Amino acid sequence: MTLALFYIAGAIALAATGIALTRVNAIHALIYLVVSLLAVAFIFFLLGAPFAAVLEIVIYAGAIMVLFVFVIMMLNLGNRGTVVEQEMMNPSVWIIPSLLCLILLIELSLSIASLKSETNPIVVSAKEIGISLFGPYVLAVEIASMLLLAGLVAANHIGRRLSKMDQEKDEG
Amino acid sequence: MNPLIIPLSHVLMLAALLFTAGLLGLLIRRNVIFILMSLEVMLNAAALAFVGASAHWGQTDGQIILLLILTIAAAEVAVGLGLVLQIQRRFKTLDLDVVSRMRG
Amino acid sequence: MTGTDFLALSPIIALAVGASVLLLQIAFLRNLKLTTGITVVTFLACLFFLFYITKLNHQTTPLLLVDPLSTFFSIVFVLCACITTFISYEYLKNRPGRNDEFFLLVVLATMGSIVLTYATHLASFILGLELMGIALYGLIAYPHQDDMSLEAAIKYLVLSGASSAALLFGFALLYAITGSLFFPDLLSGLASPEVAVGPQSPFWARQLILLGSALILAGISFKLSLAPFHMWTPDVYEGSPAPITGFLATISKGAVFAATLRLYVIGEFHNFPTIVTGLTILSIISILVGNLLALRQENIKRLLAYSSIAHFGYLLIALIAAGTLTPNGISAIEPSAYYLAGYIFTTLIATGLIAAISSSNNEENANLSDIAGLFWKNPLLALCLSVSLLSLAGIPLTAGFIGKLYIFQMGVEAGAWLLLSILIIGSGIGIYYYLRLIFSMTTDPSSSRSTLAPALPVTVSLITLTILVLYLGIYPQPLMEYLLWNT
Amino acid sequence: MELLNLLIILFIGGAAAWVGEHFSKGLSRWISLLFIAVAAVSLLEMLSNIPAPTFLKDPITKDPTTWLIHGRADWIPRFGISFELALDGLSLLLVVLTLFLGAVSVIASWDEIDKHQGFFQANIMWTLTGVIGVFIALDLILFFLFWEVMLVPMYLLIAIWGHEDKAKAAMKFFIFTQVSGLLMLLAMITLAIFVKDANGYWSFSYFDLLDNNLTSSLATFIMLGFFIGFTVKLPGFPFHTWLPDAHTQAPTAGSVILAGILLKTGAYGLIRFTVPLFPEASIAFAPIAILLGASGVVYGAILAFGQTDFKRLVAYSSVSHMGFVLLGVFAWNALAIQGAVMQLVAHGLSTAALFMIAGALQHRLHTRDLQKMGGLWQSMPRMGALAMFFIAASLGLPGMGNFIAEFLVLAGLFQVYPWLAVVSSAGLITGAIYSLKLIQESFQGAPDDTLTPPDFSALAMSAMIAMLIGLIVLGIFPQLVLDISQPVINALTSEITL
Repeated sequence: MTLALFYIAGAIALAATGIALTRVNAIHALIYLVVSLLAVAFIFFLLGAPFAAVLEIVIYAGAIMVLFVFVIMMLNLGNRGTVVEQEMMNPSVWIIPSLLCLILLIELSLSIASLKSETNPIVVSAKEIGISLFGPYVLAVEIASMLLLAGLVAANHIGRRLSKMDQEKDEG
Repeated sequence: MNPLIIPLSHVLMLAALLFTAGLLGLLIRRNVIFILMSLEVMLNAAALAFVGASAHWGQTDGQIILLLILTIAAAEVAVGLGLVLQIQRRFKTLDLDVVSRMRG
Repeated sequence: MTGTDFLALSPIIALAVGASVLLLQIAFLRNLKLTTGITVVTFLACLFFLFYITKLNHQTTPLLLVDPLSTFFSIVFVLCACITTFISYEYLKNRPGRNDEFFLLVVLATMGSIVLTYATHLASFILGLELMGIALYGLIAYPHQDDMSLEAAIKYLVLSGASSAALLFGFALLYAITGSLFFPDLLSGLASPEVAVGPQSPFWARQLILLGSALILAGISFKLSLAPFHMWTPDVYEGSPAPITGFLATISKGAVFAATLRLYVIGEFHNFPTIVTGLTILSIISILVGNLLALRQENIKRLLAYSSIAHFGYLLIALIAAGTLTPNGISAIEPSAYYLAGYIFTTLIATGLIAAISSSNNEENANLSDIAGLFWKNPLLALCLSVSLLSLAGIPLTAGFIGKLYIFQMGVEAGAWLLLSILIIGSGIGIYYYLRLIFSMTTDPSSSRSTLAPALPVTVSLITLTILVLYLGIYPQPLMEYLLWNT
Repeated sequence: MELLNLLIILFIGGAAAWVGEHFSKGLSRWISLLFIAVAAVSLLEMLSNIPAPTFLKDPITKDPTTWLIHGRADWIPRFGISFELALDGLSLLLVVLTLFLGAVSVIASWDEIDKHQGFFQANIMWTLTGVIGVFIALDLILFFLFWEVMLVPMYLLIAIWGHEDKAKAAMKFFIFTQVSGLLMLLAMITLAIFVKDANGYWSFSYFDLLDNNLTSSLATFIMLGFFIGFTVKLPGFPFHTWLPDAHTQAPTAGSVILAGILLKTGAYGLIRFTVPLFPEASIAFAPIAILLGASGVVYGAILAFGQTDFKRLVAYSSVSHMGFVLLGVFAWNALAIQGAVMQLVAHGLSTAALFMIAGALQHRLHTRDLQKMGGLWQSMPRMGALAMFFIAASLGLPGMGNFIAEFLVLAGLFQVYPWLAVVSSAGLITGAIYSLKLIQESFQGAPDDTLTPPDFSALAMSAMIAMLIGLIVLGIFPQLVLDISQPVINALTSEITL
């Protein structure tokens, strides 16, 4: 039963990702991507990692994707750029990268298939994660905070509109 | 529900498929937003592999790496989307080939 | 957390405190001079703690190992960051817009480099890498009214992000096999794949380990811009603000290499012939591609970008040779650490000078024609740049020569004749473009550009670096002993 | 370590000359001369402390205490690299030649160099420092250091003050020497590592490395590294292609230093390092080396004949003359090596003088093309007479140093390879032809009234006369030079027999 659910979720994740990355319209793509992320979150749940599943939904599907939506809305892209993107679907563009990726994929699958599949019936609870997060990984949390600070400062600076003066100089 | 009837190799296989899908998107797409999405897919695939392996070993480490990947992804996307905004303002397009002017 | 833990972490804490102070200061009072001052004090405090703990060898949680070698690297990085600050101040002071956050990002990026240097665990490795990376995206795109800097930033972000993803996926595969993210434990699983992997097909199981390592290697090669993963380097160097080009070429690459060195030695990756072959190919292609493409460049930043590709190709020779020399590859540490330190100081002179030139010309880039006549206009700076270029070319009396001596010694002891012959060919080509730069400095200037007269701190920094490069070249014994006894 | 003073004096002299430019325009030239004189005095003072009989006693090559002067200090103990300087008769001759030609080159640049005089003099002094370092360094890495470091000021001399095609010529010079130098470095390190494995400790000292028991195939490879490094600098056929360009484009002082001393470092390296370090491999290789030397002699002479550029002609004649050195070294008997050493000194003097004349002509006529010259004797009798003399010396007229040198080499070679000696003497005949062509087309012939350049100045005359006297002394009393180098050559040939 669980295995069947896993396959269904995996198929959904794959299909949604595939559709998302071949869309022309960014918003459509994002919605498929959210579906894919939800499917992955479900897989996390099946794998006995409920905390990871929740994080995946809240942060990934929630916060990060919403950030994308926000920016796409701000840009108000509409259907501009569609023509250019259509050219990207031309086989001459994707055939070589696809072949390369296919080779990588075959290598990966053949090697992964060799893994011994031991089972280990432990569900890792949020409490355990919390303990190790503030045990051996306490420094990781601290460094992550600095990383977010860097992201914040960088994004704040880059995203800022240019001051009037700069813009005038630019246009003039 | 017994969580670990799912073989590790299958989880890794799914992760590998997602990873290659993301890589393919990164290589083919020229729109910066889609490139960022492909990046997210790749990072997410790595996260899936970590969580799968973590479940296999019954450890917390893999899930903590997931947490870190989320943090990294968030920060990267924030900066990346900031760049997207500026690029759209300056170049009036999101096509990376148009943005690329330096050569040689 | 014990007292020793805090002592070991004191340099990082100093930077964190500095970053917080900067954040508060920027919020309440925008003043570039004050910001620069706080940044410099932060770096000096960090340096003080680093010098205080040079003898310390302490594992602080599984994440960070503070040992003399990494402390040495950190000292080099922080010193360079401090000099970058002086150069950046010159660069920023006449630029419009808000320039204060720049230094906050520099402090954070430096912190990333130190974390990376001390990392013994995937978590700290990837966090250090990304902390540095994200701060650098911000720094590269800092003058975001500039098209080239935006282009450079998005290229860097996409490729760096992709390489991080590849790195993580590779580690995930290794984790699936060995169940550990702690570098010293990677070893146990990797050395004998049969322990953890199922019996069905040992060949493919070994392939999986190799594939994971290859993904890690590819990710690292991107960050080190080894050919054929180098495409981004010249564009990003060219598009970045000049002081950040210096940061990218020195601290950022140096920290990634320092971390890789530790991963390679502790993880005993040299036990896999396939990986060593991969490194050999990367090294050969990097040396040839870097040197050949550098020949055509008129833009000094691009030229340095290609030259750095070649230099990291040279550095790999030490890693490749070390595996055959010692069972644990430990002999890679001394030569590559020396080479790296010399390379970092040397490159910072060149990039620092470009920054000074572009600040005085108010242009992002410096071409060969911009340094024409430097020998007669400002002999002191011309001498600094000449020393730097000669060191890059590996002429004696400079740090570059001792580095090359080390690489030769390693190569000969390991019998890597192919690599050594490529190294000689590469150096021969390299001489051509380094001499071309020196020659441009001696020609008579075609245009009457404003004379180059950087502020005192910049001049003093460049001279200090030059003295360091000469010192490392003339009296290398103390550092050699430090590296030898502490590894 | 008193030898170090020599290097320090010259190095500081260079820096002082550069700074001196800021005080007074012509000052740096005087500073250079002064510091060369000080170096010469300090060398004399060192020599005067050595008891006279030591000069006549054969030293033992492997025992540094039997050398004239020897000093050693640790430098990089990690790799057994030391700061080891030593002097024997051979080095002494070459050091004296270097100081003398150094002074000549300063005089040669007296009127020619207007631009950035101070830096020019600094580069001359630093080149001299490097060359002297090469002649006295007995630690291989230290030797390599001087070997490479002297390239940089020499490169600048050509690149900044050279003629039309200076950038390319300077680059070619540097790349040729640098790449072959790296091969040599590789050979040095390989040798040191093998000796380390045998002895158990690192050392790059000449005296330690002499006792290597390398297998023959390995020794051949290492020897080739050294051989190529030195032959490029010599330059021996077929590695000579950098030389005509570098000589032609260099300013006069640069050509004087290049031809007069820099080429000699290659010959010195062959005598000092290649053969003594790898005697067996050298025996096996000697036929090829001698063949290369003979080809150089003939080929250089033929090419020289075809030139219309004064400097280029002299440059190719250098290829021919240095071929004799290669012959002398690899014939490896006392007669031939003596000839080679003699050739170093005599060729240094005669070629330096010819380049000075070429430079003076170019400065006055703004051309080096022989076809545009002719009849210059009329307006410049002094220069003409000198040119006649030095060209005669260079073609090997009996009574002058070059004759003695080439005669000794051929006599020595005849004992080993009689037929090659015969072929090489063909070089002497072609030498006579191109030399006559040179003097005929430049100074003889119908005078051109439009050309009335001034003759040599008194200062230049004094330098020329000094070289003239030197060559005559070498020709008539060769024993003066032979006596200084004889003990060293005796020691080398008795300890190492091919």
